[in-house]
Amino acid sequence: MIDKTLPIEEALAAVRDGHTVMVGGFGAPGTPFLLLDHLLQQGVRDLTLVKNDANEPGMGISRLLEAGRVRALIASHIGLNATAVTMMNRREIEVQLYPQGILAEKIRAGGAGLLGILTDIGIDTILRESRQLISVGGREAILEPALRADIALIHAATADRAGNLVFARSARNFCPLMAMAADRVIVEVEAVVPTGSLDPDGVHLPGAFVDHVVVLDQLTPDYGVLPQHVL
Amino acid sequence: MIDKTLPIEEALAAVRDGHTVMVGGFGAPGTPFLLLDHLLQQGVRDLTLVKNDANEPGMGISRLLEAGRVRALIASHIGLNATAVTMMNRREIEVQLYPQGILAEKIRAGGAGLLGILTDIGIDTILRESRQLISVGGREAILEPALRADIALIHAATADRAGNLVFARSARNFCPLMAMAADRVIVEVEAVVPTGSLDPDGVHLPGAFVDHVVVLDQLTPDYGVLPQHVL
Amino acid sequence: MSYKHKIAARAALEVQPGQVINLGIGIPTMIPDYLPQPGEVLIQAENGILGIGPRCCGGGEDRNLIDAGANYVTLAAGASCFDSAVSFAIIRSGRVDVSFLGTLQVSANGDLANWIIPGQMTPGIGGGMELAQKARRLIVTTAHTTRDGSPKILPRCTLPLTAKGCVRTIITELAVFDVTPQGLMLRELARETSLDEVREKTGVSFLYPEGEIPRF
Amino acid sequence: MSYKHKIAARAALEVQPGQVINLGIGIPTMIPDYLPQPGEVLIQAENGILGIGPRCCGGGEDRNLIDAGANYVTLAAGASCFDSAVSFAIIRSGRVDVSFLGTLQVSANGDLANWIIPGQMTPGIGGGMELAQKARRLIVTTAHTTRDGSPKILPRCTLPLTAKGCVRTIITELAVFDVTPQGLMLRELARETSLDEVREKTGVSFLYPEGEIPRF
Repeated sequence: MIDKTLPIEEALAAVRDGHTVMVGGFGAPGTPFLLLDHLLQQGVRDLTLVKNDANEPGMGISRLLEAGRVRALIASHIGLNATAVTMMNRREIEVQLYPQGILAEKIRAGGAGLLGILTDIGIDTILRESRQLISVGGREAILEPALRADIALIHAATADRAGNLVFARSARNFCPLMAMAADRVIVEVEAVVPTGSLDPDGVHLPGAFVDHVVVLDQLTPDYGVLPQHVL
Repeated sequence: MIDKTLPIEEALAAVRDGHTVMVGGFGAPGTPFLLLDHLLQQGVRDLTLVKNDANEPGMGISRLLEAGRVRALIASHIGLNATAVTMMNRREIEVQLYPQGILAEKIRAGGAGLLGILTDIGIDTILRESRQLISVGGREAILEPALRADIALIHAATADRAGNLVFARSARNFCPLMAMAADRVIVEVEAVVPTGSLDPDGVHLPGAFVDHVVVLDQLTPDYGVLPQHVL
Repeated sequence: MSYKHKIAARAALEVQPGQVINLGIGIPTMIPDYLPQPGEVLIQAENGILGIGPRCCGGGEDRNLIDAGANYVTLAAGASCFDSAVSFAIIRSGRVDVSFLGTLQVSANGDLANWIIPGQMTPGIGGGMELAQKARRLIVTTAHTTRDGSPKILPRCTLPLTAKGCVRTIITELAVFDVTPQGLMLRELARETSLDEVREKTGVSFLYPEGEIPRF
Repeated sequence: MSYKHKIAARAALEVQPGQVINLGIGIPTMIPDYLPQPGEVLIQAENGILGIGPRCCGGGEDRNLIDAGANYVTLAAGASCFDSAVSFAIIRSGRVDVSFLGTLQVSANGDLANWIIPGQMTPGIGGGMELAQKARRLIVTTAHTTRDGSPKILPRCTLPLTAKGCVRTIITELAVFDVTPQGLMLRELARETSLDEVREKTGVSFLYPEGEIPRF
């Protein structure tokens, strides 16, 4: 039987200096804090990160930012992380910001093997100034190229050994999209179940998109603000 | 509490002559045979249908085709319906055929409020001759405009009264995409359950995309070739 | 009742049973407390929830369940969870009936400017641009003036726009306005104010109904 | 064993454990019967299944469970079901390791023509174009010649292409070829044939290894 489970260090060995890394999560839910902490320890640098937000100072991708490992960040909103905002304003990191759903669609387009999407979001705003404009059936559209990454790091509630994933509540967010859009997908999970025990209709992300499954034996406080959330 | 259930005739009263109607299903699974049969009885005409295939002669949308109610058909493959092929060749219906996954993405783009997608599928084939070509980051791409419809008719296994849907096995196919892409969405379901009894993580299509839920009291033989499949 | 609660309470009356609504940060998050029929409304959060329920009381939080403002929330009966692409598909395809947003400026013709002040830090667009541009009805809930007393309702926005001509209704602690083809139309006045005060604190002239103006 | 089964049996040997494969209609649907380790392979069907299991025996059919060729199928352990957009996302993003397709013509440089004969009925493209263009490895399984005996393997396809330069391996009842930068390379010969017969029935010259040619 297919078994994609792997120790965390072996799974993360695929990440190289200079890689583009997509990181799941909207705020804490869906953020693979332990994968990120181990990645920091591993010492890779010159990363381009793609994440909805920048977590909060001292947490998640902010640790990589603060350690100087990140060259560029592609995100939607980093307002909850004053450290990241300061680094952006000092040009210590290069930041590209997109409307949130357009960022999601750019990633999904990469994951769906498309070259890009056409949207009217922001067409009457300053966004148009930096975008390629296209006429579609007489309407003006912004061309948003698809985004792909070398690596995706995501968090899921449950996996089977074949890599089928189930997410919990609002922890789904960007995770399945990023898994579709990366050459190598590493997922940390809270529980692994035998292959065949997940309802095929209840799988949120087919195992075809998953390369390595890292089974967490405990969660850190980053995963939830309250003591009862720490396993 | 929100209750979107409605008798079949009332739900279908929204369909008008000249409408574009998306119809779920890949082969039999997902095809809303009873909605289609009632639509035929209702007498609407001059329809443009969007469906992966044309069902088989005497079944599903083929009955509408055979009754002369269809002006145009947008599909991926109609090879299992010799009647539809003959009507196409005689130009009794206007047929547009797309690569299957591109048809799915055109519909999904409509459902996601995008204006279109950019793809390299078919770029080296005769498809390019009839398409708008765009350069994306130095690569040539085909522009496929988004598709939307006035009405979507789909089949689901289960709904709650708020319109949240669960599909069964390969009966999911185009159904959720079409529900996203139509102004009015009518779903026939095999079972309705109380609102609050579906697992929020197990809902395949959020109720926001569903307008009317028609609860079937029995299925016809069209739904499955074998006697034991008829409820 | 603070002015924010006053605005939220008035805004809640704009919601019809069966509608899907989205609540921006700030004042909009107070609206659920004032909904006349909360069980009949589906609250969407752009991080992937339709059907947010009552707020968490201490200890009941689910670490996997936050809204787009990063508050712990609960789920209502009929809720569903989904990924960010589906969430914004709901928004951009027009399945959000009412979006409530705060603003920096709003113009008489419905332009909204709420995301960037040139020269100051710009932490990003988030989901606001899509909500502003694509919700079926955009209601701005805002203090009538800025902290220094200058008007937020203007003939033209001077800040970069979030979206053009998107605002349908403006609700402040002093008044309710609708954006109409004829111009800004005063619909209601707060009990504590006068037409003159509203005129003075509004940066643009507006129409108002004949006879007595309804109060809230 | 019919020639079709012979091709399917040989094609099955090209599959590695852990791979995701997609099977076109015709000969490819026979491949699962010959997989050395069927439990180690995930069969994808473009109508929305990953992990098709053994064929249905009579009476066990699920009316909601068909493959892309409209045959009733079962699910293997580890299967998942999804919509058509996700299904083709798997295909177009390169997560199908091997796609097996039949063909009308195939050229020495790997062009595939399998969907349209000008002047004849064209029932549509289906999923074949995306599979041909985007699978990591495309293996053509086909009778070596057409029914009238003319070659299907040609210097250039004369029919409209499905995709250009997409074919990596060609498996017929007579031979296994790889498409290489140097040209078509014979890898194996069927036991019942000779190099001369294959030369005669192939519309283009090909390379072959020195020494004895492996047989299948």
